[in-house]
Amino acid sequence: MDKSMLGDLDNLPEADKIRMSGMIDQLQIRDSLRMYNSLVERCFSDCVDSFKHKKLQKQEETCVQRCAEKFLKHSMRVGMRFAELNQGAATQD
Amino acid sequence: MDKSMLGDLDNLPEADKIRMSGMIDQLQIRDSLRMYNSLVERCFSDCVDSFKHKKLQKQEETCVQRCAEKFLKHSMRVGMRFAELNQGAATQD
Amino acid sequence: MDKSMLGDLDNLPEADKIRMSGMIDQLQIRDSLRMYNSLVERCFSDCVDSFKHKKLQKQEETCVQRCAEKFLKHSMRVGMRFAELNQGAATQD
Amino acid sequence: MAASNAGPSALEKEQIFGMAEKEMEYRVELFNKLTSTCFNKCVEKKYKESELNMGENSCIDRCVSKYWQVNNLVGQLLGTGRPPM
Amino acid sequence: MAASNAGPSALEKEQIFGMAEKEMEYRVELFNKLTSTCFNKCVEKKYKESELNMGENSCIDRCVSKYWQVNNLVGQLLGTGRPPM
Amino acid sequence: MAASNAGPSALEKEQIFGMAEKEMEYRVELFNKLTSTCFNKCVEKKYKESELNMGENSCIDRCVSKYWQVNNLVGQLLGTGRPPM
Repeated sequence: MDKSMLGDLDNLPEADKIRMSGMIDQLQIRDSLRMYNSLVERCFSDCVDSFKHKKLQKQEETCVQRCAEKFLKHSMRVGMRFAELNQGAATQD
Repeated sequence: MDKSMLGDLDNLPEADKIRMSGMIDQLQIRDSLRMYNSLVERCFSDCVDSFKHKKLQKQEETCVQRCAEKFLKHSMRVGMRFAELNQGAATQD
Repeated sequence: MDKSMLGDLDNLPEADKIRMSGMIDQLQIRDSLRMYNSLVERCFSDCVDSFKHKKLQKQEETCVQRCAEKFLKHSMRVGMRFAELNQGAATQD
Repeated sequence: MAASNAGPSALEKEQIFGMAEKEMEYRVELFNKLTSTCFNKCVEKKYKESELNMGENSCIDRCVSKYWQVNNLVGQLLGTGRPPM
Repeated sequence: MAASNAGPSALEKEQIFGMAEKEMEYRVELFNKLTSTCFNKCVEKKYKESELNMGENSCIDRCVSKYWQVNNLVGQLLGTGRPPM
Repeated sequence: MAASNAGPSALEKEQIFGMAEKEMEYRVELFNKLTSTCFNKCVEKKYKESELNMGENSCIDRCVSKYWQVNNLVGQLLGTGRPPM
């Protein structure tokens, strides 16, 4: 998620800006690690259904790769649309 | 969720009471925002299934409204029953 | 989840060790309470489907007990395998 | 974070507050899971009206009651004798 | 936690920062739920290729738009007039 | 929050602790998702007994192994070369 969408820091005093910025950084780290976990869970659930082998099979690997790529592209597209709507809402205020 | 169900502050020193009360406030804000997000997700998932249009259709809107109202009424009823059980458990101690 | 899997504190100065250790304790408390909630939700969802009575029926009770035991055994087994893989990954570094 | 002249030390106090916070989070989560689960089990999802009907209401009451019993039962099984409340 | 000579008190400041933090968490969660829900509604799960096709892309755009409208609609229903943003 | 005479500054220290906390949260969440997903994939839900049978046990072992491999694979795809551990 784009940092700018989390808040506008321009009008804050310097000390608060630093603190707020640190808070945003922490939220972003947490969010990206959670996103990583969700992506793994989703692609595993969608692609791996047989447990006859201990090793990931070739077609499972391909499926996971496509799933991850597709999800990331999806996520970027949603981010763009979401930012547009946010923009529109902000200018209405 | 009712604030009183989160804890009994009566026997605490004043400074701790203020701190605990602030903590409860923060938890409640977080909880109500999460509840809001869950409600939107639930009613969207249950009511919107066609993506031929960009705009929400009239019957989807009606569905979302009923879904949200129903969920809120449900949530209030659960809250009452939950409080009764909590009460019963507390008096048993 | 085993505490040792969360981090290696040996090389830290004493004050940091205490702080880090406290952080791990807090995370573990939160995790075990969440695990408890998930277990209850899972076993309730899998075992209770009839709402003709207010009281839990005998066969529902048995089902919940087996579900909880099975999940805990499962969780312990996963923990062992997970630790082995973590170990292997650590020695590769 | 102020020093306390008597009673628990600053560190102990942090732990007490931390524990209280986790317990409150636990209660909120219990309530939310219960609410969501009982909605799924009891409420008709076609949303033909915005009222809960009699059948739904009685299902909800029993669902909450049974969820509570399952919560206690699991608490007993885990050897604590009671759920973490 | 430093004292502030003018403006809001230390306690008020904590509340303001706490509120800002919750609001940011809310936005992140809204975005994540929206992303996950629209993926489930729009994207083919057999993963025959790694590109989103035209149908999926247009479904995603409309899904985001409708999710946004539902978010606003629920905000109105809850009497705040607008969603918590 | 105590001042440190040598080594990292107070601010840097906060960041290091914050990062360590997020990493631990990540590991806990990874473990919980893995546990839940493999339970869903491998364990029979009629609960006719409280023991895991041989088939379930072997399924669990392979499920954990494959989940781990998927975790590494996604880490590679995201260009970090390894998952965030």
